[in-house]
Amino acid sequence: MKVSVQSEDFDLASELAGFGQAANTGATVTFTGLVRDDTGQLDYMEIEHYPGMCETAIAKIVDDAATRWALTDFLVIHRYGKLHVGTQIMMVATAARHRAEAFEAAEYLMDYLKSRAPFWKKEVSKDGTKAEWVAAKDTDEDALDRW
Amino acid sequence: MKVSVQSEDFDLASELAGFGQAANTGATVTFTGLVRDDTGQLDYMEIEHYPGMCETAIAKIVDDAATRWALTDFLVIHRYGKLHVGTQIMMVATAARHRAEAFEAAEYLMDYLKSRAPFWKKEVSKDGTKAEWVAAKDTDEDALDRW
Amino acid sequence: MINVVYFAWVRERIGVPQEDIETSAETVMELVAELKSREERYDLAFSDLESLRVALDQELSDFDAPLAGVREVAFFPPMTGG
Amino acid sequence: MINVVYFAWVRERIGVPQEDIETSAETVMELVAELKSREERYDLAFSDLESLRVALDQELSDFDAPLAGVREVAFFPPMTGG
Repeated sequence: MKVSVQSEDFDLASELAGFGQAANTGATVTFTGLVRDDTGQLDYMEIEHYPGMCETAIAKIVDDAATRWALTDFLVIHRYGKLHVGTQIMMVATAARHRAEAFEAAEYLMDYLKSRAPFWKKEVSKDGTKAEWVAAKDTDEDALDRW
Repeated sequence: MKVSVQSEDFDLASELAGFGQAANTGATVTFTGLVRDDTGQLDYMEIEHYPGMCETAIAKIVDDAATRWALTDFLVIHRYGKLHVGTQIMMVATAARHRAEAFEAAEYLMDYLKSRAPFWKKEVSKDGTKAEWVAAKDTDEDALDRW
Repeated sequence: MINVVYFAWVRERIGVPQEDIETSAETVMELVAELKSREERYDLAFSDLESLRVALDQELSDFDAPLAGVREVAFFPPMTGG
Repeated sequence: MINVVYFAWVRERIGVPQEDIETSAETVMELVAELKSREERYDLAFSDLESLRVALDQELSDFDAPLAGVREVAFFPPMTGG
């Protein structure tokens, strides 16, 4: 039952040590988001965040998910700061009795973290000529409608 | 790109070392299935499997998923034999460019492994009086219709 | 000669994990009928075909499928992996 | 006196991450109008309210919301977490 907003990297293995150990846990799902580079031009991503609001916004999202799917455990870590290609941006983990619950809760967390947690991504290119804020996608906003 | 049918336990962390490292990977999803005990009566689960057919059936399922979602990496491990409460039964991991692809592919793998990979579960109670084959659920068969 | 293998409760009801069967059955259904007529344990195992699945040479098939060229027939309940 | 904070390109356009504003605005919209009338950089930052979000005391709100009792107003583009 952990939520963390941090600049440091995290280790999936250590984070999952002891995760979802209750006897009524039948399924755990993890999601890890990484800095992706499709073009070979990206140097790093700068993630800005709203300290304080991040924590309360994520706590609310997590509470909603835990109630809706009777999670036996959950974990959310989101980083901020300068993140190079291939590094981890964030992770969520969910534990539940059945697979559908664990999957749905993880997707719900991701959909809401994407559009309702105060983080903003800026992409900086290798030659330093481009530094652009990533625009929110309509599809990300639409994704919330399914819940 | 690994598929393994084995009796030994596995370590999520070691299995994921080096997983999804391609620069165009933006999302990885893992699912772990565990022996669950809701009533406190379960001693262990015995998983029977069809050697040979397991491997070919899983290879086909994985091929279908990798094509359908352009996965940048995947992993399937399924155990057989005597598995006590709380132990890991199986895991899948998927890596893709976007989160929706990684989630969908992992759920697809799970739905098909559930109903199309030749494994059978028997639950043995603590007092030894009950040993029952787990019945396939209609909902598991129905789950395939969404794909 | 065909190798017939059984899994889960089908194996338990028939009492052996596999056996070589001398048969002239042309389809899975004919093989099932032949086995059922042999002994009660087969009749019991094959009493409800709806709850059975069949694989021919390790690939899922159905009861109408021909047996020509098939070396291994497997009978088992619906799978419960994952 | 109200603390106004800015994030992402809103912060860049306005040029400061936060500032204390002396205002008698009763709603977010009135505060926005007041800021826009002050200097061009505000006018630029608030030119398209459709592409802006507002939080009052660290909770998402909307432009019609009253400012009574609010200590911190934040303006930022749609979030891109995850």
